[in-house]
Amino acid sequence: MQRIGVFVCWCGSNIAATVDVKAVAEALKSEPGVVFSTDYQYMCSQAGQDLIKEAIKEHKLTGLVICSCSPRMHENTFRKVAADSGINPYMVEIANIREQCSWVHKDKAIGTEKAIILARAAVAKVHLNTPLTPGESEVTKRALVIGGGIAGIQTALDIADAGYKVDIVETKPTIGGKMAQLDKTFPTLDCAACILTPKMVEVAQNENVRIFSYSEVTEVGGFVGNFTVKIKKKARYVKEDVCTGCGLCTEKCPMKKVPNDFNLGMNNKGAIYIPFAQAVPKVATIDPNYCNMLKNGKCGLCAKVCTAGAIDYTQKDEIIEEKYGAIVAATGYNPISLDKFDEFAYNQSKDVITSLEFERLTNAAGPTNGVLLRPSDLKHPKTIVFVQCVGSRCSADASKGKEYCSKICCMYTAKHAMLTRDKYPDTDVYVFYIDVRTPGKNFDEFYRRAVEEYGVHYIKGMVGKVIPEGDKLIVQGSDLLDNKQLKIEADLVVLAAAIEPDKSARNLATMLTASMDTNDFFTEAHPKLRPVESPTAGIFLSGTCQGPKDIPETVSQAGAAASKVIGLLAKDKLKGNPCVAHSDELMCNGCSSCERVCPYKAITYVDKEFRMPDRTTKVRRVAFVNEAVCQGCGACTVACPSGAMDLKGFKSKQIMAEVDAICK
Amino acid sequence: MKKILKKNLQNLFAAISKETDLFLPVLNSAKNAEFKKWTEGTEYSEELNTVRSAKDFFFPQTENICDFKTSGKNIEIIENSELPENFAVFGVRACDLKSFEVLDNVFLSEPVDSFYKTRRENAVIFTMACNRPKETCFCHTFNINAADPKGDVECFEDETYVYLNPLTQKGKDLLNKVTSALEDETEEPVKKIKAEIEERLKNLPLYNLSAESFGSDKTEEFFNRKEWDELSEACLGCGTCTFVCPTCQCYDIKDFNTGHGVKRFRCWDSCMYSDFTKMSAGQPRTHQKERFRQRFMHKLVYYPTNNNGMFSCVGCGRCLKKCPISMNIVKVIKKLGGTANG
Amino acid sequence: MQTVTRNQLVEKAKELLNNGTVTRVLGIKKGEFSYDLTPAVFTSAEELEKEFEFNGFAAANFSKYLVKLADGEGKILVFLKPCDSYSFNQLLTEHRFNRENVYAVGIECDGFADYKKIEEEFNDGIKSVEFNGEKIEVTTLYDGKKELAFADYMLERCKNCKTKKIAAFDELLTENSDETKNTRFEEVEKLEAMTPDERYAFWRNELSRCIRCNACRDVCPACTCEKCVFNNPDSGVENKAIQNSFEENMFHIIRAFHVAGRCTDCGECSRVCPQHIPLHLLNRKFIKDINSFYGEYQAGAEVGNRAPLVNYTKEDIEPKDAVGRGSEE
Amino acid sequence: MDKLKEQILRTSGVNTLKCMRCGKCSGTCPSYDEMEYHPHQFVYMVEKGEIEPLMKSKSLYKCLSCFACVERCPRNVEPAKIVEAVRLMVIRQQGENHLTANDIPDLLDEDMPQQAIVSAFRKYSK
Amino acid sequence: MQVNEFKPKIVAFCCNWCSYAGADLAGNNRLNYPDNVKIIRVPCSCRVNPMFILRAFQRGADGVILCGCHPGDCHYTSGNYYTRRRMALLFSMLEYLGIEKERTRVEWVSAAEGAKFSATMNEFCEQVAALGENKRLEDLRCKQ
Repeated sequence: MQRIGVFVCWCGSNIAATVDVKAVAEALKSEPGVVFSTDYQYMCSQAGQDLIKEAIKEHKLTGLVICSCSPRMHENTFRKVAADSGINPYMVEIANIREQCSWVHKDKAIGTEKAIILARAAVAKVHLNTPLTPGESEVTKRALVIGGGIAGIQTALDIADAGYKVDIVETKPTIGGKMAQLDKTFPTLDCAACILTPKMVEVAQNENVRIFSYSEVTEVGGFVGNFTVKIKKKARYVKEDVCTGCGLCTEKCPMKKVPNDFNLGMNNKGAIYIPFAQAVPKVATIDPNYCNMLKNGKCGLCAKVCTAGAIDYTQKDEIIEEKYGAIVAATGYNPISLDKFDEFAYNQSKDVITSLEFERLTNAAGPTNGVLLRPSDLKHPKTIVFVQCVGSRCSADASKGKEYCSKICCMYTAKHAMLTRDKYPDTDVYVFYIDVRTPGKNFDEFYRRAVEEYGVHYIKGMVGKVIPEGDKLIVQGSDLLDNKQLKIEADLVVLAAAIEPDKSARNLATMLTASMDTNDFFTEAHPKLRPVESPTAGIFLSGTCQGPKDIPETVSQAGAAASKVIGLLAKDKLKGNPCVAHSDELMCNGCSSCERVCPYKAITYVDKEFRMPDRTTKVRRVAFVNEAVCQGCGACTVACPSGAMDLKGFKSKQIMAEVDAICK
Repeated sequence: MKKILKKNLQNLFAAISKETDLFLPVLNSAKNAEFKKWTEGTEYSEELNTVRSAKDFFFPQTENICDFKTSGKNIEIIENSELPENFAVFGVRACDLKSFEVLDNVFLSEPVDSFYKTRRENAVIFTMACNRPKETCFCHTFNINAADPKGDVECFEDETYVYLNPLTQKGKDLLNKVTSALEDETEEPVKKIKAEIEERLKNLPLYNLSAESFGSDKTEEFFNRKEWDELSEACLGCGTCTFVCPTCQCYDIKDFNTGHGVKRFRCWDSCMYSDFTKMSAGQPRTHQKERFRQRFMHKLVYYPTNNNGMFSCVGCGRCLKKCPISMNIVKVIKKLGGTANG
Repeated sequence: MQTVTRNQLVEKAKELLNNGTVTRVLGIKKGEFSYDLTPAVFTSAEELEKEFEFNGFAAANFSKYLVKLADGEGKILVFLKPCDSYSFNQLLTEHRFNRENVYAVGIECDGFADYKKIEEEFNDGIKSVEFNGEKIEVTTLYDGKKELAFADYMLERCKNCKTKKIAAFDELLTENSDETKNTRFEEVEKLEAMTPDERYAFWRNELSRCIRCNACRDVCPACTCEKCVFNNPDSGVENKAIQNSFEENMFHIIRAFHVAGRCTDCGECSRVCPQHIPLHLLNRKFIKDINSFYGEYQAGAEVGNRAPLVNYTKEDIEPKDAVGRGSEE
Repeated sequence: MDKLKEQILRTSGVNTLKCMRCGKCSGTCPSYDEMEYHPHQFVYMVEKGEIEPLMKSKSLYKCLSCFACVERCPRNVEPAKIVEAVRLMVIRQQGENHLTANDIPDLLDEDMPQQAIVSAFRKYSK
Repeated sequence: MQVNEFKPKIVAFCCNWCSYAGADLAGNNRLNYPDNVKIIRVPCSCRVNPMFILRAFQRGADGVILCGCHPGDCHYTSGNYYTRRRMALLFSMLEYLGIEKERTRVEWVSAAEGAKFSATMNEFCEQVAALGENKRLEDLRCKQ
């Protein structure tokens, strides 16, 4: 039997004006188990807290009921009081007689009566309370960033700067991501390489950062503070630590017909290649699908020319296992496939290109060395049509494209149009738009400049179809403001294709047990208040894997994710919430219902040997709750048909006792 | 011997009801018979077995023992005062009547169960001979004669009449109060009915079933028989057999917290349940086989051992119809009792 | 009348015993009468020959026994009727037995007879029941022979048979069929069409007969809990007997809720209820609601399916729109 | 007025509110120049309830029902079904058949497949 | 008005993160609702077992309302989605058994919706009061 003390707070007149606090204290004295009951003006004040402490000592209390304001206000205060006096903090219950009683009722008799009932319910619950101790777990002081684009790089740098070890895993042979492929960046038009490559170098040289390029995450286990991750380092057939990045091999490679994916296939490279001049790590990689040596053992030229002796045709994939305290997903985006948009003739004409391809065409390091030439005949295009919202903002039942706005297209299209007019003033540039969306610092000004200063023709309407005719492209579209159908003879058509999360994200989300929305963007723990955290503890989100973003947004989110990671790694131990689910193994059926509803994948199943009532032993499949992962929602407790699963601090019996007391 | 035209039975029921509460078998919406209190228009059912036996009248499924009323830190004890005054039950079959005897041995021996005793004393039992015994009937195995049902008032029926023969003082007293509804009759028609019934009983498929090999002090002979494994293997551990059985008498005493006190009640328990007689150290019978064996050993060996050889089965056949897996005492008797069993 | 014959099953069982595929056979043993059949385990050809029975009353669902029996030595042979096969899959989904230890032979089903209905037909003892094609020949004790049409005396669940498709098997003894019927919700619809008062009266009448014998629970292949909440003094709802209408309602609501989304509608609960309470009408209400709220779902159709109550979509119906929807349709 | 709109929405099964005014339907329409009201206008005017001008317009018979607008609409609005619905509403009125049997001989032309005439007759008449 | 004399007992299960906070906000803003509404705090609406709801009726409640975060806003991401399914089915079943559907309700109340909390409670109380005492799911043993 508990020895319960009841403490009724006046909260000045906040409670006392509508609740007869003395009557409440008096009434509670006759409740079974209550050995002390009193009232005081401000229970949360130092004097009030001392009063509680003294009563605990004097009456040897084992449980406390505080009738006061909302537990959301002072539950922690009173728990601390209990802990200071040697009572487990979870032996405290609050009866909310302010927000949910005195403040909503006017009649004192009514308020008093309700306060007594609320206090009784709290007493009934305390009777069944048991001391709870939060579980503790160690934190591995190392973070993993998955994805080496600008988001991943920035996150890694910020974490590393705070003094924590961090690893980047990038599937491509180099870090840099999409930003490395861009020419200029809006709205300031700095060159992407000029601002990105120093960061790439910085991250490579930071002693706290390790970069696993040409690598993939294959397995993730564990939980917040204690993840175990397997990383597959794919064989690049070049010793990373030996290669000097001189590039001689890439020049000598006789196989010249490998589509250069860095330039989106618009030109070719060798079977051994370095993606671009500022690649990090700057080492060569052999593409096993094209290398003659690897395919049929003939050639070996690169090994011969390599003075450093870095070529190793026998290299195998390597699995690295590492422990991490936190994981950041920064898997980025890709333009969608345009296969379903035949009307734009993307697959029919080389001169219909995506905006990302346009970036490469205007980039000095691109296939045309920065001279704008159209892919089919390498002539200067004289008329260029840009089409916005290709595959964005489609309704779900249109069954092609994405429902969301890709967010960055309006701005980069304005940038492309403006730069084209700047460099090639004799070019006519048309932009078909549905809406021009330019929220952002200096964004609309930028767009207006494209129109006003550079004479880009913005047409409100959409292109219906593109018809290749000779060396021209007939762009048929509507001009809604003029109520006309236009037919523009263009030399080049640039499609602002929608962007979508990288395909690897889906698989990764499963491994991380992080949730995704229907578009395969990672979901946040809270859309407003926890936008860089995944609902799964210890998993953080950086960049476009969470939703379409431009570079400044990506960088700021990357920093935010890093600060969350730092906050986690700064802790030596993680204290859990002790109000977690607990399964009574003897009653557990092993049916997996709880596992299925757990939003945190905190429940796993183990085969365990049990001594049965008939003295035999039996191996049974039973649920095991990882208390470090469980957040205590209680979904499992209702899913469990046998009632084996219960929630500490909110046990079924406790809640029913409250129900009983309230309904009495 | 009295008689009444069947079509006038309602008059008799009305007359009895004036004197005392009257219960009789009535068909419910599921076309099963159950004992119900007679009120105007309640039709008597000739159905042989009610789903629940007539033991309910003396040993109901739940029964309040006492209340503990709490207010603040005080507790007040309130005795149960719900026991029925006088009442009459019409249409009890011979087997069920015999079951009262089985229960009496338990509840009326020291320490006497006062609730049971009061109920027994307050009841007048009208039995009814079984004109059309069913294939599941094996009362004969336990020397019960469905043609001679006994009770306070013994009744017989033919196409047109119900004949009533009071046997005890209670029975005579009650019949005397309702004579206006009845006519006098000789023994003759009843003799004819009895002879017919006896002939019918002989032709029942289980007529020759014998429990002779069981009985007092046979524990060692039967307890370790390997057939128990096979007999019990399909048992689901539900309580159907025990709840429809007229002789099962086990109960549990439980407390129900009402929020302002405790209601202490007893309710039927079943030896088939895994938590039957559970104690702090666990259950004595941990396996369904042991629980299954307990039930039949009790009916056929333990009870006779303690009660001068009387079996605690009356052959009513309810368990034969109701067991979800159709395991029953007849199968047990046949399996363990050897080939001589019918 | 079953197309599958006893002899076919016995032959198949003997074959699988002899070639070592299985060590035990889960089947049905003869009783005193044609209808009192008891599930049993057979281990030899002799036993099978002597005691194995399969007739129009052999309705028991075998799947639940596997929870207990699939632990033994060697594989056990189970004959799965369509109904049993769904329970079989559902139990596998819930990891209740080891599939490796079971050899399942699918058998087609033509429905089973309801002894209670046959018995109701005569105020008489029944000496024997013979199944003969579409006919049932009943020999009564006092009134001689009667002939009944099998179709009129089927179990409710067979009359409204949801499907004849066998969802799980290692081997099929007979053809698998895709035949389905959609009449099983008619009774539920009738109830939904009533006024709340009528429904309340209906259920009071039905549930007040309950004697809490637990037969429905203990026969139910979805009720395989290590410890039922109603037996667990710590659950807060434990009780051994029903004391009043509340407890009648509570037991059946909680039981139906616990099996909601997991119930395959095998109909065993109603078949074994000694008081003939139409318990399937509770389970079917849940099934009907689940189908109409969340899309057609048949528990046990496939192993590993996510039951509707441990699943959700963001667009699910709101409770206020769901309640009473059945009666408005 | 509202009744007309309601009827059109019902017969066409189109939700005009889904339109985001991109104009792709009109951008893609092969009969654009023949039409007084263009596909996007059909959607917008029905949305606004301006049905009568549409009913009077010859545009109804200029639509080829090629369904390019339906195919390419990113919002799955299906403008051609709106055109169809307005046309149906017109020809279902007494005496409003756009093509009568008497008109057919004049239309006969060696180059025109007879099927086209039959289908036009079906489409433009009750 | 005899009917208005009846004060139904209402149990409100509120999730800690949204609805309980919403109730607090109603208090902060002094938005009245009947005193016969008593709140039980649960971490998430998905903690509420149908057994608790039946228990409340057994113990004398005349109405039970369950409040949680709006779908999509669950603190635990998906708890209230499960609640929604469970309660849709449970309440539908209660209705099927002839128990007045007006006695049960699920309402999504965010931490910002103090006004909605108060309005909902007022309306629910009125609705239950109109039905009168809970007779169909009562347990007479628990009544004084």
